[in-house]
Amino acid sequence: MKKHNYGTAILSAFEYLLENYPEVFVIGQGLWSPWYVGNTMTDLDKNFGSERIIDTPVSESACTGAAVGASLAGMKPIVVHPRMDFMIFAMDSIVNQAAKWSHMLGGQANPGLTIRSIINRGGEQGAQHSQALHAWFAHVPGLRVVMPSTVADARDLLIASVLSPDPVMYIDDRWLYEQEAKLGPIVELDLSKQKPLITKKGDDITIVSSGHASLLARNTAENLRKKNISCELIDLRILNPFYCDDIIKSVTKTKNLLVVDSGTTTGSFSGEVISKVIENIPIGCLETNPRRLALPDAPAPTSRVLEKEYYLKVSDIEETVLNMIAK
Amino acid sequence: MKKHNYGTAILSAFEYLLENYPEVFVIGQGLWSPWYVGNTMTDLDKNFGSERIIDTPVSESACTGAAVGASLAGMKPIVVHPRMDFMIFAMDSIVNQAAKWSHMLGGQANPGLTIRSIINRGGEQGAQHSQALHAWFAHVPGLRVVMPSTVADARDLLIASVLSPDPVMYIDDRWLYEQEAKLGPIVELDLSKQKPLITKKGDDITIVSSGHASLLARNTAENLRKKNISCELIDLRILNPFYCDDIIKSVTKTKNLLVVDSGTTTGSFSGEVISKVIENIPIGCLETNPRRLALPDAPAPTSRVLEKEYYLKVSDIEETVLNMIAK
Amino acid sequence: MEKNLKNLSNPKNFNHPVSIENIDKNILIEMIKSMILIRKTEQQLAIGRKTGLIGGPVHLGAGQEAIAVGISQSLTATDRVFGAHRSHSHLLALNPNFYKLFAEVLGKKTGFSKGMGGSMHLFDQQNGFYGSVPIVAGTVSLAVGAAMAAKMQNKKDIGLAYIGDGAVEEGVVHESFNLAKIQNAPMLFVIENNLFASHMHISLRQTSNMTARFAEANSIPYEIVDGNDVCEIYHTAKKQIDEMRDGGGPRFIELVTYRHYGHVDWRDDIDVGVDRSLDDVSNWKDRDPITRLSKSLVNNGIWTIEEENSYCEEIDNKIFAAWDKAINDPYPEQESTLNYVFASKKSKS
Amino acid sequence: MEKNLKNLSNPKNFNHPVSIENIDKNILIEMIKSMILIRKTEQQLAIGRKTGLIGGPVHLGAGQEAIAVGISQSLTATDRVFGAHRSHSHLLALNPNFYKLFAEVLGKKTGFSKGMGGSMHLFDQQNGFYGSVPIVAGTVSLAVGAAMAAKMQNKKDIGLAYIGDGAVEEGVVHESFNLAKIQNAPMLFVIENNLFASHMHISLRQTSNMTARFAEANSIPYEIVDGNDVCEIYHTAKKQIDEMRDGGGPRFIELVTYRHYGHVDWRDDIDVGVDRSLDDVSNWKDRDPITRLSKSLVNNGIWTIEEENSYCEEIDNKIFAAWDKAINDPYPEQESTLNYVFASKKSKS
Ligand SMILES: Cc1ncc(C[n+]2csc(CCOP(=O)(O)OP(=O)(O)O)c2C)c(N)n1
Ligand SMILES: Cc1ncc(C[n+]2csc(CCOP(=O)(O)OP(=O)(O)O)c2C)c(N)n1
Ligand SMILES: [Mg+2]
Ligand SMILES: [Mg+2]
Repeated sequence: MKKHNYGTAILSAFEYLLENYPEVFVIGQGLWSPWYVGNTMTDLDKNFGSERIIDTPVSESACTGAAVGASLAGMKPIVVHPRMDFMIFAMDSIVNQAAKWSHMLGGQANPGLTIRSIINRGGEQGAQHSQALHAWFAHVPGLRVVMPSTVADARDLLIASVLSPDPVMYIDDRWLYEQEAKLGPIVELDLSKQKPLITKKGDDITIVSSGHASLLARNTAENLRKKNISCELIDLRILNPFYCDDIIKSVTKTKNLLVVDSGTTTGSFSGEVISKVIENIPIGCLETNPRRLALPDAPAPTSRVLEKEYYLKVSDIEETVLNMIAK
Repeated sequence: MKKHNYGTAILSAFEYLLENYPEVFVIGQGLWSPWYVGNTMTDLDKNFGSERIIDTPVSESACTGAAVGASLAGMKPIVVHPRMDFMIFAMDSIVNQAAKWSHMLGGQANPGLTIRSIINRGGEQGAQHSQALHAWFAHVPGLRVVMPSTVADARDLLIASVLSPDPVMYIDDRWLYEQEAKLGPIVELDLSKQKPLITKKGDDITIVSSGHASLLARNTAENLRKKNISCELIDLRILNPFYCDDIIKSVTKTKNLLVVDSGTTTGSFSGEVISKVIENIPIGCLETNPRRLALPDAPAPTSRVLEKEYYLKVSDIEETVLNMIAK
Repeated sequence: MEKNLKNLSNPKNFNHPVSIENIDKNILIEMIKSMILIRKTEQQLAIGRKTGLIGGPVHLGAGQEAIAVGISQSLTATDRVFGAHRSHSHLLALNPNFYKLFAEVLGKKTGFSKGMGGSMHLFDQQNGFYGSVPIVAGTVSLAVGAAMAAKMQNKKDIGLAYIGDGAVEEGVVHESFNLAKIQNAPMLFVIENNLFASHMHISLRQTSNMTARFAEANSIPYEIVDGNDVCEIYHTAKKQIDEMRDGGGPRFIELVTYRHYGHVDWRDDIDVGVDRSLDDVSNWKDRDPITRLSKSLVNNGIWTIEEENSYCEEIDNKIFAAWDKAINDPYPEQESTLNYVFASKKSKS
Repeated sequence: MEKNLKNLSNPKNFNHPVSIENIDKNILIEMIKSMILIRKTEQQLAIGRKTGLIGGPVHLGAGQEAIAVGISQSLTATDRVFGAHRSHSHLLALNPNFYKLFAEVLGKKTGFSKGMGGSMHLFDQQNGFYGSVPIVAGTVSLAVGAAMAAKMQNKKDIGLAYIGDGAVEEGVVHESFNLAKIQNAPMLFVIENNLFASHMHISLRQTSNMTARFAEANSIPYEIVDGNDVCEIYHTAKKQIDEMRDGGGPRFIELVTYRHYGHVDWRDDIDVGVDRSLDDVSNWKDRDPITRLSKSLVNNGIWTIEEENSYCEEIDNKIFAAWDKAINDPYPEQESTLNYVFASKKSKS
């Protein structure tokens, strides 16, 4: 068992992949800078060479497309976008190309690249440096969407993503990097078999979440335990394709559902979760209206006083749960 | 009253705007071609000059950005994307710029452009020539998203969009163009006051839909009336910002909800509708599980036999309603 | 740098028989056969589309065959070739299997893309054809990545993208020029400059009709060639590709040409072009790459009109049979729509 | 075309006092005052950031002041100027109100963007500053559109975008060059070539260090100028802008310069640069635009060291007071987050 934080867990996944798979390479902005992506890629360029760790011009679109093309030629590229917001220039390569090539060409062309897209917000950086757009990608058939919330998943799902023959959008959030955990040796997982996980059993309410919202949910559940409320926590992990059966079972049991999401509310993935549950649970089994907590329908403000209110906090979730089910 | 089809209704909106507002201009690919955008822009270049009707290089990104900039300088531009799929190259201008400038700059800069984005599919054109991505834009705070399904809305909401001080994504679907209706004189509407509309009263089930799905829903309701099922139809019209109160009231009354959507299922706007209804209706008031009908989670296939099954038909909706509520 | 194509874009020039000097007789015959085969295949597609048997759009490249044919002579099955919406010739120049193309365009399971792609989405990786798709400029950066991969894999293969003059207006193409050069990737940018993007003449879209100015700006060695002279194309591409295989980095070749059909489907489309006249079309038909090579071959006694006629007849018969077979082939199963979404799904089933 | 900046990018050149010939004395004094004011304002921001009073990132342009100052002399309040992440000087050269800048950077309601933007989102349309935002290259096409609008409105105003050498790598900038030229829009592309995009030297990112090669490719008349010589910038921009107002279409000006601070915040950042040495920084400080103009002014008896010192003291005091005032200003109301999403919402309330 080795002590890791979320950041070093990502780093160790990179190291594992680069050591064991010569067809893995990494391309993106900031890869030769020591500070661009936190501690998640430190010294990779020095250890694996600048031909496999490629820092690039400010050309998100072509660099992403190049990774798609390299994957078609048998490589396993990882494109890094230090902020998801910058990746918006690369949408064609992701949505029109990577996600569709397998289907359009009869399953014969398989762009097995991984796009590591970092949610990087706060610090008064504002609307163009803050977005969490996972809902968009969950709406793109052909793309696997992965959002690790734990230290173990940060490492293991990155490896599984890169080894997957499909295009994967792997989304990490810098607000998760300081979590710590001891990890056992690496086991290669089959990404297509990964599903949402019940990370804590409970009876009173099911809380479904992804990424940083799952960290908030875990902390909330701790607090609520002290108030004798038992939360069942489900960490989505994989948003696309979306496997919902265990969530449905859980809600059928707890009879209460709260979904927490790091995106802005309208059109967020939280709606998908509630909808899919509601379509499938026994009618009349709920005790309360399902609820969701996500960001206001507004771009991220910069001013510290506004920013502080804008993002979700443990206390917001706690309060919502209490309002829903406190007797 | 003048007889129109959906296509000529759009054309008449363009003519009205160009005649009455010197600050209106149109920019996009195909505007000097007689066939690019059906009958919706015929001869505009000849009647209003090629300086106001600007055909462009194949540069979706810069052309959309230019429209944003022109709007900041007091113009009312309409950018035309003959297929929504091509517009994916322009996402930065739409999402990072147009949608956010008002907010980021304290409400002082208002990009009042209209982006006309055409859903243009079928005809074995496949995955890159078929997408209906309205769910993405409904998830972008700061963008108004308009989907006219009727001949009247095609005209009146285009005018309202262009006159709105906000950036508007106006989405029409070529499968709607042949609808006919008689229209009265033009009245300028305030887009910010427009809402989903109950287009047909009914008691047994609420069917919510947008764009082409609303046309299917209207045809379905006709068929079902003959089977003594009374559908209440709600045409969303405006997806962002999303006003749901009338839908909630309707479902509270009919106790059954079906949402029909032209996008692929997972992450589609249908999930948003169900979720928002479920969060807000009296608990236990539903008779059946809400359902949604949308496209399979797959890119659009080309082969005619697959394409035919892929898209929604009236019979699919009819069958679903019957399964839900036939006694 | 001079930034105008001048005579090259004038159809009244360059309509003489082409010079066949320094090309092996067998290669010349291969090339004319390949061009004829492609022309006739597309003529069949035009008919199929006109009669409604083909349900989707076909973007025909008749008049532009010399480009893919001349270049492909120097390609191997492990190169990485990418096309776009007008790519029948790009594929057929690597693999003349028109039966699989017919099947694909008809949406049949036996087609190049198993019936999942139609005319605009073609695949034949075994022969070096990595794929074509209809988003304009959508494959250019992909080809650069495939070229970068070749370098990382220590292979002598090259990446190649066929790029229209319209595609050059997409920003990602400029990013791709820079990326290919800074990476010294073995990437051949092939610009098929047919002077039009759908209805719009290049003079309405760009500030010069010579796209090679962008190669110059990115320090990519380039050549500008009569796109209807298969022999000059052959020589130029061969030299460039040899240099690339030797580690010379990216190259750029601009080929000036014209399409006989309209932008899409079977018509001449004089009706829908802005700045496309019937005169131009007919002058360009005089500059036809097949006729020009044929004349040279006959003049030089390399083959006779009789040989040409008998080859044409042979191809006509084969096309007739292949079309017939394709028409009767099965469509894909309904499950295909879901089964091909993910590779991993497919491998499980 | 020669594609290398040569001496222009070598800090050991061009460090002599600048030539002030043919510039009115008042303009010279305005320009040095403006540069000093900007420099000192940014120094205050550096301190504010270092001490933590500023919560968000600041991208300081110290060393690059001559560019905005030299150009803005020829701008009017109805021109349409767009910036990016490093835009303090772009705004202050049009409106020296550092108090509103401080307030904005501190997130206060009294700031240029009502506290909704911070350092990276600035607005002052009254003085021609249409806006700056931090998506690299995000405003370039917007500026082209504003320029097109000026033409449609029959105004003599121009559009202007400040563009970094890094931003030139974004495809949309190339689309914008073409669009501006084909539309003959009065658009001035101002390339602040400081040789770096964050940690990466231009030689690692592009095939030449001279971005004007893209102006050449798009037939846009261009000039390449020492970016630390405010007088040459003044002359060149004036000439270009006059031509543009006369309907001459787009222009391109590349200014070679260097930033004294690191990419972001207050450090020199020798630690985080790839290819940025302390030596370079110190040589570039010798080529400082303020010192070079100051020396000329003193040498020519246009102003004295004493006058400079007293101006500096005056500005120091004003900055001190403005900072103090801004620090005590109110933050925006909580409702702002929702109220500014739509213009129409705002107008209703
Ligand atoms: C991104 C995108 N924008 C627009 C289109 C519509 N479109 C299809 S082909 C074409 C013209 C392309 O011209 P060119 O690249 O010169 O190729 P050619 O048709 O001449 O072979 C256009 C604009 C598209 N398919 N994709
Ligand atoms: C689309 C996008 N990609 C990447 C970034 C990250 N980024 C911020 S500034 C910068 C460098 C820009 O360099 P340049 O344009 O030369 O401006 P300079 O910082 O030198 O003033 C980068 C890459 C961004 N903000 N936006
Ligand atoms: Mg063309
Ligand atoms: Mg720079």
